[in-house]
Amino acid sequence: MPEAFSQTPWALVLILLPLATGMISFLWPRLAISLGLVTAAILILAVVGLGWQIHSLDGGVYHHAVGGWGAPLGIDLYADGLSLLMLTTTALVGMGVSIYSVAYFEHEQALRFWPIWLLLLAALNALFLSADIFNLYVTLELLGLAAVTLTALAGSKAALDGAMRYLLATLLGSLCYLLGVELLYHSYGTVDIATLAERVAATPVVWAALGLMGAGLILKTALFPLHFWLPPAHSSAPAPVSAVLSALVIKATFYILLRLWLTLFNPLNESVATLLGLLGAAAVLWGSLQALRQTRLKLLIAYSTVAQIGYLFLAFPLAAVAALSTWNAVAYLALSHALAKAAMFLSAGNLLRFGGHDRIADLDRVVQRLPVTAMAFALAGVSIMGLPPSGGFIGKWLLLEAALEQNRWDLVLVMLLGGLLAAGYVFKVLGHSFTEAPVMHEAGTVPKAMEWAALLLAVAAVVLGFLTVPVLAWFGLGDVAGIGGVGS
Amino acid sequence: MNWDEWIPLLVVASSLVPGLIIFALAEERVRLRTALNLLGAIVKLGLVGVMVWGVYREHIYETRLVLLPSLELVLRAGPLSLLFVTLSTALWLVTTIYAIGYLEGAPHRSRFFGFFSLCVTATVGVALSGNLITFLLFYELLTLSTYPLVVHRGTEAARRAGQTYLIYTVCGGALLLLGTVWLYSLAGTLEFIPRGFVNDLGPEHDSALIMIFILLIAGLGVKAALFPLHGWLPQAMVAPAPVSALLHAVAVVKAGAFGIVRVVYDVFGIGTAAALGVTMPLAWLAAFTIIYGSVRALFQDDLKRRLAFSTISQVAYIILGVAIVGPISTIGGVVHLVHQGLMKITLFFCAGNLAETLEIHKVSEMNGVGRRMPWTMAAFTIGAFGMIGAPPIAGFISKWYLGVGALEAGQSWVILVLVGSSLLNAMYFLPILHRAWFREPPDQWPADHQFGRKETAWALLLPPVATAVFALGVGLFASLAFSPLGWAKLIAAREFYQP
Amino acid sequence: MRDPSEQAINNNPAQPAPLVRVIIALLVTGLGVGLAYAILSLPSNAVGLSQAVNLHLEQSGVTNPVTAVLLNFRGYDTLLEMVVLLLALLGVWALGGAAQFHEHAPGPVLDTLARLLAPLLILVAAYLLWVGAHAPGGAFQAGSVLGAAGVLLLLSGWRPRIALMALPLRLVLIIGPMTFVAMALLTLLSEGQLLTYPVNYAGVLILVLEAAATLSIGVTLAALFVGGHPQDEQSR
Amino acid sequence: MSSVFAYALIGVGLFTLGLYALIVHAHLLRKILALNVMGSGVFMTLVALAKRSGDVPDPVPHAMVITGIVVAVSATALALTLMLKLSAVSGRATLADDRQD
Repeated sequence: MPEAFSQTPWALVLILLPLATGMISFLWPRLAISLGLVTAAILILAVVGLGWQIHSLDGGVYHHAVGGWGAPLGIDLYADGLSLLMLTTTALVGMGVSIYSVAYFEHEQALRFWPIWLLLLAALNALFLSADIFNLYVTLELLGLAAVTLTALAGSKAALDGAMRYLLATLLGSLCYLLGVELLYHSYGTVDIATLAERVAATPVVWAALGLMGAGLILKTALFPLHFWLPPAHSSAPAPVSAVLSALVIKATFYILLRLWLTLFNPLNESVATLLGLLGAAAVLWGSLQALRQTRLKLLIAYSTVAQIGYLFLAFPLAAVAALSTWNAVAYLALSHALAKAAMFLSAGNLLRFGGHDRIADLDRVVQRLPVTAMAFALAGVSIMGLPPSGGFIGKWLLLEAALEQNRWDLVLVMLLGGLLAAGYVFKVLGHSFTEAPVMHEAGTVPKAMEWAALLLAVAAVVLGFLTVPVLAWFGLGDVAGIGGVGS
Repeated sequence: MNWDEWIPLLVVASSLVPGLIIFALAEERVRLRTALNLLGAIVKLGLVGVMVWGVYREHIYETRLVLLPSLELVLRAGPLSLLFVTLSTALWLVTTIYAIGYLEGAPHRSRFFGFFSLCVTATVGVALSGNLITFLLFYELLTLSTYPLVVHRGTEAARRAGQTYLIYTVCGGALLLLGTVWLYSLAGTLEFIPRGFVNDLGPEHDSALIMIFILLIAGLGVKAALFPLHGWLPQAMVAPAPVSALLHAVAVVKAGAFGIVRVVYDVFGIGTAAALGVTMPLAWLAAFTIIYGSVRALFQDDLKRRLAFSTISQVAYIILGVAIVGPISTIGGVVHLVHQGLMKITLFFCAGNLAETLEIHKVSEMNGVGRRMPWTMAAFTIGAFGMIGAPPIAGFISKWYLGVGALEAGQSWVILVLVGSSLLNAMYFLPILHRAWFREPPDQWPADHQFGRKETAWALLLPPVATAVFALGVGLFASLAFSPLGWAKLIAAREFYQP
Repeated sequence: MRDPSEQAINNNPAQPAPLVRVIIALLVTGLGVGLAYAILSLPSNAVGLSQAVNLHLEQSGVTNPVTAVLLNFRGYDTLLEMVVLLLALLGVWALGGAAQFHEHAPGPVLDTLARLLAPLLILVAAYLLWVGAHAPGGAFQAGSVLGAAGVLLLLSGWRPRIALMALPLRLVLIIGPMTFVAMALLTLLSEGQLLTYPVNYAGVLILVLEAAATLSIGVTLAALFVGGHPQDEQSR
Repeated sequence: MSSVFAYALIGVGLFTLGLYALIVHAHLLRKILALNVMGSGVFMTLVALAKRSGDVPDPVPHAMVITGIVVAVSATALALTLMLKLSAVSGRATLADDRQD
């Protein structure tokens, strides 16, 4: 059995399985739900397998030349610690969301949801495994269309409007990215990241490419001030979709940005890092303040995402000196934010199903009427606030450490303020969930699966805080920071 | 396997596990819930007893779990930690009994007792922390687990109080976090050791160290209700009486004070702290808080608010004793950690009894209540006299050692503070006692719940009487080896005289 | 204190004020100039990957380099892109169809034209598919012509039978991407690598893939043209 | 050779024109068209520069463009349907103005 286990090309399973099941569940809708759950489960297994293979390989890098041609003529698949981090996040959140969706989507909507959801998973995995910037473009589009469609699935006016903004933003982002890709291709005759990494130099074309790709990806990642499309879209989508959008989809473009940064653009110039850090800081403060202002739960959570994205960008100016602790911090922040934010959106969905509204002010004693959901939201909140014990705390601690090592007091201040504001908006919700609402609503029933899926993810985000050493070893980001991302 | 490595963890788990189970229990499973609570408390007490005996024989109990590649989660039982652990464990048992009686038939008890247990877990964790990050971890856990208790009643007022409580404590937590990370990036370790771990940092770091000290003390001062960070405490009075007892005597305020003791002794080391010149300002701040709290207490008619301000002033004694650099004052401060707890919890229990039985909330309503509830008021009287510092009750011991210590350290001004505060204590406690015993009772109480021939329910009556007897006992038998005083002497000896 | 995004261009139904438009125009022009400069700084001749392609062309199974790249060297891109097309249709259907598709009674001209052109177009599509192996042409060109034929028929009022609407239609829609995935699995099992065709069979396999792709592309395009899900259409 | 760059620059021109239109026009149809214009610009530059490899143009960009076109078609189809649906629900073919609700 271990023999077979180690021989299975898990990386390809990660891509082909959801593709196939997605199409099959479109062909025979009756199979959709069971296929979805099975796929989600196997994906977790596949990630474990891939991780195991990566660790057993020397250099800790997985390669697969599609078509057997190899770069630059063909397309290479590639996986290292960073890819593994994102794949693991996808698998975990994917599992939680799948369980939740079984109960959430009813007949007609379920038929539409499952194929697209499975294809979206395939798109994410393909994206995290690609080592080819044009192939990345295709996966980006795949991801974008799937995400937009799922957003519009709610069918409400707000949802359609949000989806439209999202679509325009994501298409614009992709076009900018594609133009950058073609500039790189035409100056270096390859779209393979590793090959580019050897040839790239600070020429005007590369600068233009950096600008275009950077701008496009930042727009898709919704980094302040290009976040305008995110709150409407993430707040109006169906709960599980909001969870996926905030937890995974925007992380995907961040991953590409990070990957390109580590391999191609990092050597170019420090000032870019400073700029990214600046935007990140602005995002943290602005997003948190906006979240604090909101009266609708889902909008509050969406703005919190805008803020949390900012933390990830604080890493860029810090990585130059304290690479290891910074990238570990990013790993932890990304993973725990994904879990916690997904849990938050799912519990928001439960509250919406329960009270028929998401006005924070009249949550109406959900603490005792919907305890599991309230607990899920609270635990997720702990991680989002970065309070111990939680994954969020570890990430924040590592980032603070990196910032203090190089006396970046400005960033330290931003992180602390961000934490305080986060506490502000999380406890704004929790406080109101203890009190009675002025107007009573009769309560809808929330399926158990929905409540427990949310709690599962939230608990995972908290437990992460105790598993630092194994988790960091599993991702082995030390090497990533060391060898600048691509194992060459 | 070696039990010594597991006992500290078990002590923490002995309240954590019951707490988690209780969350899952249905509201009506009263018996099982009560059994779990008491079982946990008794097991914890037993384990603590074992550790007390061991540590007295210089035995080390230590649990280490890896938290970060370079940082460990350390639970260690030293003399100082045990003093606090013993206090909170014993008082948890008493408070649990009291809460069971107090919340008879009240809604959402599963939630209440669940967080109640988490709260004690956090406190014990704070007490046993072997390094600053472990301390930070449990300190924040304490914040999180007390919040639901403060807002437990779910009224708008409760929500507001909870909000205030959080604004203070979360900000405090942030300062503490900043100080901790900063210290870590300077010293490369956070391990608590007698006489501190920052001594060998060069003088070029002094300014940074002073900043860190301020950050840490500010962060802890919030929970210790040190002026001007005390604002949340009087507001938190909306919480049920057992919670107030918990906040004031067992957990929150104590955790803050204990933290300050830790920082001064085992992070900086009393010598380094004095050399940095940070102890004097701290002493002044403490002294001011003592007077300020007492003065504010004078003008409160609401009984619980008066007690709250009294707490603010009394806890500052602990900090004062630490900040006057000297072994004897240290003894006074440390021992007051226990004495204040015993006396203050007694007073809060009694206040709770008055509210529950006769729905008396104001001092002005207490005329002649001593005749209706003699046992309760007897306990109250002992507590009050203890607070004033009348011998032979516990409070006297603390104040005596503080005074002598101050003289020994050449800080005679402290005497004035002590005398002044004692006078003020008398001024806000004696009128209550006079009303209770010597005024005519009104022909009609605000309300009068009958409990057979008893003045009130057993579960409500026993705890205050017990704690009052304790408060008397630790005063009378202060000279015994295992008395809080004896223990405090042990601590001071290890802090000052060991090579 | 409002989020600037709420005033952001995208949200603003009215056109921005003239001044704003001028500023935007200037910024955009600046961007254009920058890009132009960057492009002009490129060397005036570069081989790119053309040599590499020519080098491996005979192993690719086809002689048309573009087809070779699309179906062999970068076949993986094409696989994913077939899925993109399918996803678009899933999206359109998930939206529950657009405002319904207006019927015009087809005039005699359109009617005859459709009758004449549709078979021709299908023939052309077949030719393009076949010729793609060694000359410009291939699955996408063929697919789009096929799609055009479908559109023409739909315009002239032709409707496939309801029975064909459910499973058969879905089957045709996914046959392209599905064949690709199947091919990927087969090659993985036989060659141990994704989409590595054995040299002797490469030509045939590519033709199979292209045929399937053409069918799916054509039908998908026609279906996209219709908008909503056919069954919704019929039920109206 | 210069004709290559002429075409490439026209592509850039289309890209920027499209960007401008995307920003200033409120009507969704115009926005979608603007995106298509941008796309054409990108594709044009891509193929134009491919001609630099001599008389036989570099086939890889052509393949990329075909892929790109298919993606563009799909995206446009989805966008148009979304627009129709939105205007059917909200009664206008522009994005809602947050300041009103």
